[in-house]
Amino acid sequence: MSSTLTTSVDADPRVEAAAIAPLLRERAAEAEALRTMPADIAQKLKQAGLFRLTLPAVLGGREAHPVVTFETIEELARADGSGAWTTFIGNTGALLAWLDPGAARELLDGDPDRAVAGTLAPLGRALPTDDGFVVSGRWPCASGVLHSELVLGGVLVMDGEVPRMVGDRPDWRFAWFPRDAVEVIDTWHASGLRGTGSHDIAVSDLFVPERLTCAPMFEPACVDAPLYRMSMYNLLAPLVSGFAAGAGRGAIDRFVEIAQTKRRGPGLPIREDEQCQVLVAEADLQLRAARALFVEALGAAWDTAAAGRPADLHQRAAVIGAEQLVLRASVDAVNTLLPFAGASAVAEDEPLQRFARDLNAARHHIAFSADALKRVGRVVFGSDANDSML
Amino acid sequence: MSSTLTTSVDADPRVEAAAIAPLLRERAAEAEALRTMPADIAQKLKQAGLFRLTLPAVLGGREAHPVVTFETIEELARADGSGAWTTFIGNTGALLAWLDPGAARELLDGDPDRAVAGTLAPLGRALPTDDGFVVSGRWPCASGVLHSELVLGGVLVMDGEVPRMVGDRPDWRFAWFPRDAVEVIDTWHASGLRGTGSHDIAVSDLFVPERLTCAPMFEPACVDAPLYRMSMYNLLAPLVSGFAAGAGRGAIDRFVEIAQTKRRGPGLPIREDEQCQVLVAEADLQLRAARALFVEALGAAWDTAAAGRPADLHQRAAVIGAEQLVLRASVDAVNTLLPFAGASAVAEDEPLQRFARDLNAARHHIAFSADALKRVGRVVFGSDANDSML
Amino acid sequence: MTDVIDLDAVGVAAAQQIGEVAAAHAAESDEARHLAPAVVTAIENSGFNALLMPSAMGGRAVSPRAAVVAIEQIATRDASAAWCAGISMGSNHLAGIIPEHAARAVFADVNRGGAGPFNPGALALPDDDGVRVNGRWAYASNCNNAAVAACGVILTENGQPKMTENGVEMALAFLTADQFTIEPTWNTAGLTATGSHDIVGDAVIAPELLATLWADKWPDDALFRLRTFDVLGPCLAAVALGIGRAALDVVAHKAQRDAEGPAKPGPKPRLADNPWHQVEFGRAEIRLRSARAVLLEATDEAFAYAARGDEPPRPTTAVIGIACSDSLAAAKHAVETAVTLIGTDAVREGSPLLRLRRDIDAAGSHVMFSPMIVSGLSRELAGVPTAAYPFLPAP
Amino acid sequence: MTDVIDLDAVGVAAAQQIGEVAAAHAAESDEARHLAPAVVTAIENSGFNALLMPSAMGGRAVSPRAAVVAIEQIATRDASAAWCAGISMGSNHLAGIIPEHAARAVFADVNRGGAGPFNPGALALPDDDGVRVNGRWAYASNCNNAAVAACGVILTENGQPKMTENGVEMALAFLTADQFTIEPTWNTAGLTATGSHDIVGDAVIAPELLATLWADKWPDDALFRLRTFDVLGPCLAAVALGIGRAALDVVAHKAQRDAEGPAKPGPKPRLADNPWHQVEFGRAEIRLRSARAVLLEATDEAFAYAARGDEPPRPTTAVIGIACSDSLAAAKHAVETAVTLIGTDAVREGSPLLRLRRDIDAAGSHVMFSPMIVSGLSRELAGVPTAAYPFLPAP
Repeated sequence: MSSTLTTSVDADPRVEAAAIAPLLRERAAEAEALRTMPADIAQKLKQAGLFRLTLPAVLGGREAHPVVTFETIEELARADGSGAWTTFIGNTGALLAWLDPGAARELLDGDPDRAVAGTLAPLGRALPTDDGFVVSGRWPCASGVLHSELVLGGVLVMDGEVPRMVGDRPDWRFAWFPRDAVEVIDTWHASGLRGTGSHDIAVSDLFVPERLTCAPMFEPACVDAPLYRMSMYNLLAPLVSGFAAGAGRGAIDRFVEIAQTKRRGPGLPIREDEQCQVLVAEADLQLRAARALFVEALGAAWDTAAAGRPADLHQRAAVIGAEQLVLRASVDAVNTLLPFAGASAVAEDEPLQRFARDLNAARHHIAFSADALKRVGRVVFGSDANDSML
Repeated sequence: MSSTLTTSVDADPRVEAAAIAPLLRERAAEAEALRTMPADIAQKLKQAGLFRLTLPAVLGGREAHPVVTFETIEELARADGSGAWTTFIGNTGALLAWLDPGAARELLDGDPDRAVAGTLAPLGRALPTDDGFVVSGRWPCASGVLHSELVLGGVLVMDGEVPRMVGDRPDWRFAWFPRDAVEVIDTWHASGLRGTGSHDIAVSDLFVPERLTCAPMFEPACVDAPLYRMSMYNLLAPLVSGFAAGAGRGAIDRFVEIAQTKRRGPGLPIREDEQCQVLVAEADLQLRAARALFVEALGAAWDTAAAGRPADLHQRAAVIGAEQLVLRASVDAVNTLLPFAGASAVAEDEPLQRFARDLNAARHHIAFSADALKRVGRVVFGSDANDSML
Repeated sequence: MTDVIDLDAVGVAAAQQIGEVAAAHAAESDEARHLAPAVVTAIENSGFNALLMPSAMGGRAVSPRAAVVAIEQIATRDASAAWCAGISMGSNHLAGIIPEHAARAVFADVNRGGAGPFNPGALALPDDDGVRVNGRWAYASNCNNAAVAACGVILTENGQPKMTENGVEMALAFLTADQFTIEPTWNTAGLTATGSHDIVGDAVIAPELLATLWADKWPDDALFRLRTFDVLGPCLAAVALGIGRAALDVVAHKAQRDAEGPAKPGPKPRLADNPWHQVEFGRAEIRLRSARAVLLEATDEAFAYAARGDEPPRPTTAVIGIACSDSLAAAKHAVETAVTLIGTDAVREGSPLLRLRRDIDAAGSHVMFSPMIVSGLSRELAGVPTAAYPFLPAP
Repeated sequence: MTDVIDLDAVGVAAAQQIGEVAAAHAAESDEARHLAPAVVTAIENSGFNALLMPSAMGGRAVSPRAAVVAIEQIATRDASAAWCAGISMGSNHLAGIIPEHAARAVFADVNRGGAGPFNPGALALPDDDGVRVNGRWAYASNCNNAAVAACGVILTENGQPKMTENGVEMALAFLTADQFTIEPTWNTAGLTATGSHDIVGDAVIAPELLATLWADKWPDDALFRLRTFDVLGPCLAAVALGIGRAALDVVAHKAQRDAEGPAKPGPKPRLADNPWHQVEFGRAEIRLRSARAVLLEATDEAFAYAARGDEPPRPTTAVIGIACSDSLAAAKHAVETAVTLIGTDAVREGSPLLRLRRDIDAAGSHVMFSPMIVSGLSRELAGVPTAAYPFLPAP
């Protein structure tokens, strides 16, 4: 991947990620003990500009080519899943492109490096009032909220006791909150992605002006740039997939390392076992293939956006489908290889074990589900119905 | 894929393949009844120069970029597996690059469009004599031999009753025969690839001058060009994989066609069935991903060759591994989808059924085997032993 | 003659004998595209056709396990013969869903076989003399040897198809051999000799010769407290299990033969020297054996309920249904694994594996094995009652 | 007390009771990293520890099926308790491989449990007073509650490891609780309360307290004509099966609860409204049930040979071994499927599925479930006799 893909004048973020990665690896156990990213690491990521990969350039963001974003998160995830996950979530600032730039600048308050946290699922209620909404709600899984400086939450705009409708869909939008308006409830005790600080967050009767809300699933962005002409799910795909591809690669690399010396029972060392050779080849190839497709599909979607054309349904489906493949390949790789590593790999602090926990936890993120494949399948079958979840 | 990849001044062979493909599709049943490619179609392929895709330019060949070769065979295979297979075998003339060009010209006798047939496995015996060998042997699966104009067979050079050794390996080489020196035994009655005319061939006490033998697994090519700096298995990979990728794509396309109207039992039409949607998405994505990796790996191996560097073991392994993935993805796709097509798909003449038969038959070609994955796995585990089968 | 099936072992011996005859006449059967007379006679003489019939009619009303084991055994030698035996036993079982006197009339000789083309091929129209059915039924396996055919029809109201919330209402009409003719349409590559042709008929039948799959059954035997496809499903799944068994036996025999000789140099070692091939073989074995074990376990469980006077719980039937589908998948996996392990020789015309592969593919196209019915059965198994044709009626 | 296991159903009731106690004390056990005293007492009082012991010693010498069913049942409530019960029953079974008088001395109380850290942790060195073993054994599950530990050792010649063509020659040395001390090294995330710590010991034991897995067994009971891992393997595979069962039950219960309420709008429908999720559930169910069915079938088959006086055929043991490995894989698949179908709630701390997932991963790391032993067992199953430790000795 040539560095000309970086569209900002910044240094290549992949290089910066590579510089920080060893720190994530070394301190993964500490992050797990803290159940969140250590504050000094979050600060380093911020200073390196790694929370504004996808922020619009007009807001001071890097507005990086999506493949660059993908490879940046991937680089971090090869070192540590939780650290990469937290960084990806911190980049949700991409969605500020759906606010009027003036409103977005108000939220950033001169600091484009602010990490964002929040949950998109419409678990909050927004009661319309003059020029805005009164919002209450509680959201789980707000990764990185402890070091975040800006928060968003999915809400349903209410019409009394029932959701207000826009045509035949509910008025589902995202409301942006200043960090200090948000209560954090210490709830994150998970097996995988343990170091992501994905606590619950809540707001109560908070006034949010309408200009600080947006609905990227349904509406075009306010910032007119190729990155934001991609569908919201395609825009976020490189972040999620970068985590998956990197963690999967990290797991395979670690397994290869273990296989150099590890024996099981009285038999051959793992690396000489033919079954292991076949399975490691499959794992390696499947992940490479999924990654190759993802990069290809993302490139095609980007090219369409860069040419100023509206996102194409087949291209959107290809990105989402490839995202699924990347995660499956990574999860399958670690789940297939782990049993060959034997009892020593059960230790909590073994990186292979940690990758396994992180990947299996991530699998349940909304982005990865058979529902996504159904949507892709409908497109393969020739459906041309616009699908806001693609 | 841009047409600049075509390194000869010929028209793009993919375009020519697309022009011939409908004919292959329409006459697939006829080819199966004949158990070989109809002679007039073989003649059309010859006239279109589709038997000299991989022949060295110095011998009048197209010496096409391997991705172009891949996509050409793929285009044919989307229409008909047997036709594409026969065309790929006809291109074994690539191995003439391992003969002295003078000797190769002698065999071609002014006609670079000659289709080649033959079997590489060392099933013949070559007794050394002055300036050459006396060869006898019988080989199965000589696809396309009936319209071929040049034949090769794998032989072991004998030292009395035991194979002659070169260092610690037997002297396995390929001997080239004029077509009229070869006896064809009508043995091809197969379920899949039925239309490939893969009869047995035999020669008896035939003198073959040493200059008309070669050992591409072990020796560098005589023609110094990028294509022939790739390993023999990498050089042949685009031909085999083009068949697999095209037949798999043809099967998915045909299934999507069937799904538009077909119902099973009292339930929904297939295209509305959620299980089918998930499975068709998986099939489609897995094949796309495998294909993307194959093209990527082939490109990397080509770039090394084009830069004049010797083939890299990791790159060679990646091409062979990706080749495996392509076939598996195609076989899995057709085997997964076929049961949804119901009883009507059992008919011999249903294209989905034919793709299934062809792909499942091809799976047993030597190129596709778990042994290949073991070799790839050893490289993943860090082995740097040169492996002549990669 | 009626004793041969008292014990599994003896039933297996009878099945082996049928398998011998079928294998010896396979070419003749394939050529005719239906079973050779000698094979039909062997099946009829074995008493198998009466195995699942009401004891009050002279049937044996045994547990479906005995039928599964016998059919599977035949299928290891000749899948077409096994398929016809399974269709015969299963359709003869339907004697239980029509009134006793009607059953006695239609199924006069319990040693004759039957056919059961269930896909609706006609409307059932009331007529002065009974019910008129005039239509064509596809895939009427074993029609050449059938005394009776249970033909799918659509019930009517005022001449129009009768609708329920699950679609049109279907039933079975029992036609005797004199009431239909055979149109030789069966030309597939697999299960060549099952004679699964179209049949056509135009007959007026007595109203009691029309019944639904879910009709109450009159016989006293435990067997008739099972749901219909608790019986019919395993009878056809058994064919798949036998095909899979035969395929893996080809591999094992070759492995044993090769192991007696020297190691093979070169890129294709013997199974005995190839750990990955061993793993593939072992996985295929355990998959096939597992599918068989759970099918038999669930069938036995259902029969145990029936034996103590109860209809089996719906989830048990759901397991049977999914296990049928899984048996097919496991057998397909066994065949494909065998083909992979044997290599090019396996796909040559005349190879036993090639025949097994064609047979399993043809069997898999039967609607009962459609992966599309698995979702409904699974929903039931999760504890949410669900209509899942043909295994379960609406709750 | 000794009657409770005469019938599967009663054994299951006893196992349910143990499960209750174990679940109620799970926090205490987890905290201690070994079973709480109440759980140990419940297991000892159930008589399960004597289930697989020689009848001549007051054991019950039942078919392994009874043990599998009981252990599986416990595992649906608490996998650590089930694992300890399995280790106890299995290591007590080893009383059959040392001479009767020695067995009576060491296994004095048949209701006490045992431990069996098989990985060789010491050399067995001849000594004036017997055999000296001085070493450390890892993963000594249930050591906190064990009267006896069967510890892996390496036999010696002239002070050096004795070599055979399959590597060093291994044996088991029986140490009583007073001969070893526990070093609390067990700190994994799953099977937290199994106390699978290191033990260290330096003891001189009588020569007859050293025996190989393949030693002839002295008891008359049919059970002792089985190969050792025909018994021990299924006892541990049962834990996996119970974990898988519990995981799928979580899904079914949620599906049933959800089905009583309204449909859920949005992208995450209820299982009852989601055909793909139904299929995933059904596949996981059939896979788990199949693995269990074939494990029990093969175990029963082996026991049937033993009951008529024969050692089971080697291929039967090969099936048991592969079925153990497949049970683990099927259970893992069940857990992962359950987690997928339940969604984010499943991976929160405190979720039962999270515990089940940690337990299945820890169980899977046991060498008996290593996928690496499948190739040898498969080779045997193909009819080529093969040493496949720990299931089969060299032919």
